Amino acid sequence: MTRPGALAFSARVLRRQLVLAVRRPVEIGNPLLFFAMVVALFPLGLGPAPAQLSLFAPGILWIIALLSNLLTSDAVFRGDFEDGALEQLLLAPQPLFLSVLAYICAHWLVTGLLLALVSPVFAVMLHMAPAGIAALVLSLLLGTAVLSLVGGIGAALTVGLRRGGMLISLLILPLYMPVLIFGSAAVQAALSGLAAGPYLAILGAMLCLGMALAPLAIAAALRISVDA
Amino acid sequence: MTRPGALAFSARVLRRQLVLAVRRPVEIGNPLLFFAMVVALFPLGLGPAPAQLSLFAPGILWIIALLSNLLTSDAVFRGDFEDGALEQLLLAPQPLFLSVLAYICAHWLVTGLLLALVSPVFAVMLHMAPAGIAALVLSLLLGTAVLSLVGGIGAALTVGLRRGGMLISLLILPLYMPVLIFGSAAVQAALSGLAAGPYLAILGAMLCLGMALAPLAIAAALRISVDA
Amino acid sequence: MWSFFHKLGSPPWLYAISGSILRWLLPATLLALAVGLAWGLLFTGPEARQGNSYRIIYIHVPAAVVALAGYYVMAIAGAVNLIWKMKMADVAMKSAAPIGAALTFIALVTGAIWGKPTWGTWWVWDARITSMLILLFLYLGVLALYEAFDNKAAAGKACAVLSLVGMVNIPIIYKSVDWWYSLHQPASIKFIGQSTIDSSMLHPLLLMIAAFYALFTCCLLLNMRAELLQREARTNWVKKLAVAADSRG
Amino acid sequence: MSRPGPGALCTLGEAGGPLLAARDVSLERGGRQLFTRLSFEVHGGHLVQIEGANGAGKTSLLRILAGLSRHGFEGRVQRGAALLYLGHASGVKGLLSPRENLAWHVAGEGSYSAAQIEAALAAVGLYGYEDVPSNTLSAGQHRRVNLARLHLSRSPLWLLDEPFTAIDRRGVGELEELLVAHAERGGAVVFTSHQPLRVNYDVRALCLLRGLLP
Amino acid sequence: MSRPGPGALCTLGEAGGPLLAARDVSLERGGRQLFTRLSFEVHGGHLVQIEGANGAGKTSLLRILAGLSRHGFEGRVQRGAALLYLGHASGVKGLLSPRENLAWHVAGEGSYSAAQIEAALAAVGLYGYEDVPSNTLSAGQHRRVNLARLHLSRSPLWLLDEPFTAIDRRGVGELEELLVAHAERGGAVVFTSHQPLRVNYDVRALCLLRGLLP
Amino acid sequence: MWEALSQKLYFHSIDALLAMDGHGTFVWSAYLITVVVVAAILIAPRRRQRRFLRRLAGEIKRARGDRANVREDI
Ligand code: HEM
Ligand SMILES: Nc1ncnc2c1ncn2[C@@H]1O[C@H](COP(=O)(O)OP(=O)(O)OP(=O)(O)O)[C@@H](O)[C@H]1O
Ligand SMILES: Nc1ncnc2c1ncn2[C@@H]1O[C@H](COP(=O)(O)OP(=O)(O)OP(=O)(O)O)[C@@H](O)[C@H]1O
Ligand SMILES: [Mg+2]
Ligand SMILES: [Mg+2]
Repeated sequence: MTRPGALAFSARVLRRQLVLAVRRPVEIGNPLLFFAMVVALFPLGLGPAPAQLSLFAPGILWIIALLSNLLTSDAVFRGDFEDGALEQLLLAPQPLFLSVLAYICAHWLVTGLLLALVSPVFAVMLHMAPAGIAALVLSLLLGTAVLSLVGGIGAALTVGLRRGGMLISLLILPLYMPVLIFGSAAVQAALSGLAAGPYLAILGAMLCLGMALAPLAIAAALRISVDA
Repeated sequence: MTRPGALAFSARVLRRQLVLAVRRPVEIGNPLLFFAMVVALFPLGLGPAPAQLSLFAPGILWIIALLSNLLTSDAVFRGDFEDGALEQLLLAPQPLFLSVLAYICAHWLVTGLLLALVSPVFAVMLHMAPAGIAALVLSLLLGTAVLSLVGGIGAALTVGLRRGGMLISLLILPLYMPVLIFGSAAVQAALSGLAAGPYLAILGAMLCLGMALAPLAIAAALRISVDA
Repeated sequence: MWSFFHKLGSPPWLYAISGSILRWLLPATLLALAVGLAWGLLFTGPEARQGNSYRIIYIHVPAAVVALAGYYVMAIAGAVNLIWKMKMADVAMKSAAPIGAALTFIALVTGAIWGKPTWGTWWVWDARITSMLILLFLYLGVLALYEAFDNKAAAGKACAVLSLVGMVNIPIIYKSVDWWYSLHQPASIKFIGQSTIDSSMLHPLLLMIAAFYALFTCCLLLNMRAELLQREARTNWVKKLAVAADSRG
Repeated sequence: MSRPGPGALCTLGEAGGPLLAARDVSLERGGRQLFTRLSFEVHGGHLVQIEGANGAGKTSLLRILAGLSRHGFEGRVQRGAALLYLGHASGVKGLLSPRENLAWHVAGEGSYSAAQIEAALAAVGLYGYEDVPSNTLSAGQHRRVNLARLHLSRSPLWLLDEPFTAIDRRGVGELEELLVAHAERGGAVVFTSHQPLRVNYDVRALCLLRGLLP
Repeated sequence: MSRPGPGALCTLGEAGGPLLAARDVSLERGGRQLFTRLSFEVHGGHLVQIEGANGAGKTSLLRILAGLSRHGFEGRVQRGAALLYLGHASGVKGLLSPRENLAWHVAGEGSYSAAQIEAALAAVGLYGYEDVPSNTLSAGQHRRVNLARLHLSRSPLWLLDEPFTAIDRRGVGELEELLVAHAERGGAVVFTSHQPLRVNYDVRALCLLRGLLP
Repeated sequence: MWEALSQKLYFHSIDALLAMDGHGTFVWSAYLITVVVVAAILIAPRRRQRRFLRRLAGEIKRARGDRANVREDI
């Protein structure tokens, strides 16, 4: 009997992470509810004039998506670190950066993907013009994947720290900013009748770069964290 | 030799929590840096024009203070739950609601208080008019204390759940909303030349109510969480 | 060549050589700073539009330039640490971070102070200013991450990974912020154009930039020396040094 | 092992009454009846070892006795004295030193001098480790920080869940002596352990039979 | 205990070479020299017990041998075969059932049938608990989910950190037999424990002397 | 030489230098903050080094002293 190949192993990791997520539906619902609630906070805090809100809707939606990604990133590896599963992953013969990619992928599936899919509802709540909705969904789809990759780096770096708590936000928020800029710019462009394509292309390019580099950084960071 | 009284014991709890916070200065700096970074996110998402930013400044600052409180609330009891210290606290002969108040107090000192004190800097960065700054600081001082109390209830309820992470936001965000409304209203009032006093008074009343009721709720919630 | 690298890895040698470098570099730096400051403050005329407030340029621009360069120094030291496992690179990286953060802070604060008389506001969300703010966050992130680890060998490696990731991102951040700014074009605030700077103002500015580079080097070496001693506390050469320093008083 | 703490135990209940009494305690968990109508009394001088296979319900019983589980079981538990419970989780903070941890652990019970704290740590073999952060301690040392409480405790009733876990051979011997000494002074200990105690004392066994299926 | 897994061990190194070799391994932690210039080889058929007081450095050594600690020590470690490491933390997910946990734990090593998984769980006494969420298991049962891996493992080299913790008396006996059986099949086990093994086999002891100060 | 230099001086009185045509507060506070921060990053490592060496010397002395005491005891 031979060892499972790297891809088969990653697929198993992915499946396990998804099963774990589905076991606690709260986990899946939470980012969405957070999204919904913060969307509700904005009219409360800023004053509910529809004109202003719709003007800022793309930015607000993107900022919330970013925060909700930030909040969940922290937990990507924490559970596995605490119960020793991470040690086992490091010792497995399969290459670490591939299995790590499966973790990120699972994270994106249960946060970014879902968020992107429900975002039109919230866009409507903030009176965003329908013209921007396609761009919003697409930019969120691409952008949250980049966010998950970058967030994974932060999570891997801080997973060994007791009470790393908010440190992760300090580490990765600066890296999130380009995504925010192009993401909200794409929606703005679509709203003002311009082509969102170039911005989406840039997000796609970031995603490719992230896919190539982030798993390596995450794998290195995990080895360091487990060693510490 | 007699047992230490309830107040002396609470003072010890408070001291210990502060020592723990000071041992990791990162912990104290983090909410502030988070504040600073999210302040920077808004211009990136909404656009850098000073006029628009200053319009939204009170709301934005209050929303960020709220989020930063929300993010740290989760950890108030978690460490103690995981390492068994909470069980010991429950078994201690001193009344639980007093010791619990010390936890909340420590949390407020290292998040809310510091946040309120540095908030003028961020107000200037968002081009808020100087007229609102006093109201901002005062409303944050009062409001974050209420937020810490309410956040403590959520933390106590979810501490027993593995990866309760975002559940807490779900539980307590609705309770945060009145604070947000009155807090940002106080600043808005001061900015438009009206008296901020009534709003601050309402915040103060909320604080009194919270001080009286929240510790009881937290104590009960902790007993339930440890039992489960 | 190889023997040089080998020596670089030897703490006593590095301690000695950095000592002899500092012996002339430190006075030279202080002198250059003094001359540059005097030149800029006393011997140049006011700028046509901004009057005397432009004199802040002699600290603002050097600090900003060196702060940015400092990040690359830090990240490259981190890469060397990760790839060749050189302990000295770790020391260098750890020592560069606080200096870079301090210089970024200077650039931000002097910029903000300069903005008040020139633009009438302490802060604008200009592309360059915003990316400088992000640079400060990157520095603070490295510092905080280092502090958060108990195991300092692991801390060094983790910070190396972080600063490398940051280095890949700095151009992206800069470009994106630039783009964002030109996209919105909120106000007609612009830096004074590079071309308008008069050569009588340019020369002291160049001197100050050189002086800040030297200052960065001095601080880096000083930090590295202190760090080296602490890491080598159990070796004989450090013990001898301690005894000698003690007997000197 | 010398006892750094002072002698007298503080009793709360009426003199002569049991320190702990369980009446008809039954527990069902996950569809399995773990124990049914358990009744017993623990008096001063008793050393009670709860035995049983993995999953028999030892930890569950101990938590009921301590008052940490207050719902989900049947029967009544009466506590006649102040108690000290040490569970699987130790409550030792990684960021605090053993000295600070211990000082904090006993803060609820009374005020102890720095010398007493130090002596208790030395008594569990942590001399020289008083001021390192606790998260750099080994598994056994971590556990010992916790056990140092026993040297200072004035509670007559100790409830200990697997106190010998991770402790080395010599430490186990010392701990056994400590338990016996406590019982001899009129205290009582209820503990779980998979190993029999090797002491000259009448250890009462409380056997929980169910547990792992054969 | 019957072995549900199939027989052959998969060896990676050259036949006849040591499964594990440490050369001049020294470690200093927290200003204390834990061990100095430790050199040893582990061959097939060896059963090596690392002994030492609390804080002697057993866990640290095992993590170095496993390759989890890669910095901060001196010397070299050569691994000649696939290894299985079980540390203090078990990697058992509370939300998954023992069956799912085990299936996932062995996923990196090979593909096992459902019947093999089930047999391994039964072999560690978890029959009837295969499908409950693992966070409702008792301490010993939790640990047993982990030990079930040993029944399926094809790695010749096992590194086990205190495998007997929280296991009841009968379980300890079965586990001891399992270790011996593994050694007899040509595998090797390096483990830490505070109790001596009660088996008929030549157990080599590796004593780490420092540790708690006297 | 001094004369040549002083002729090139832009400000001709201390007051003028301090006031800088109304921009004095800004310029001087910027310079002051810079000087403070630069001084801090120059001094901090030296202080750290000096403290560390003193502590180490103390430890060495104590270790020697202890050994001397032991010899006396015997
Ligand atoms: C907080 C506010 C400010 C920050 C963070 C900031 C940051 C920077 C940075 C990063 C540079 C780049 C140096 C390089 O090219 O590598 C720079 C250059 C410069 N800054 Fe600022 N600055 C600020 C405010 C100001 C103000 C208010 C002025 C003047 C009105 C100003 C004038 C200049 C000039 C003249 C240069 C050099 C010429 C150039 O490259 O364009 N800055 N600043
Ligand atoms: N991160 C760390 N930093 C500094 N010292 C450490 C660290 N981790 C462990 N130590 C020290 O190393 C020593 C050995 O620890 P280790 O966990 O290897 O001991 P052990 O032999 O496994 O003990 P036990 O029987 O208690 O499990 C201890 O004295 C401990 O204080
Ligand atoms: N939260 C829970 N929900 C359902 N069943 C539970 C729960 N907690 C424990 N159990 C079950 O109760 C039984 C007893 O658990 P307990 O922890 O008391 O055992 P124990 O005797 O301490 O075993 P060990 O020797 O392994 O520590 C176990 O079979 C376990 O599966
Ligand atoms: Mg148990
Ligand atoms: Mg150990």
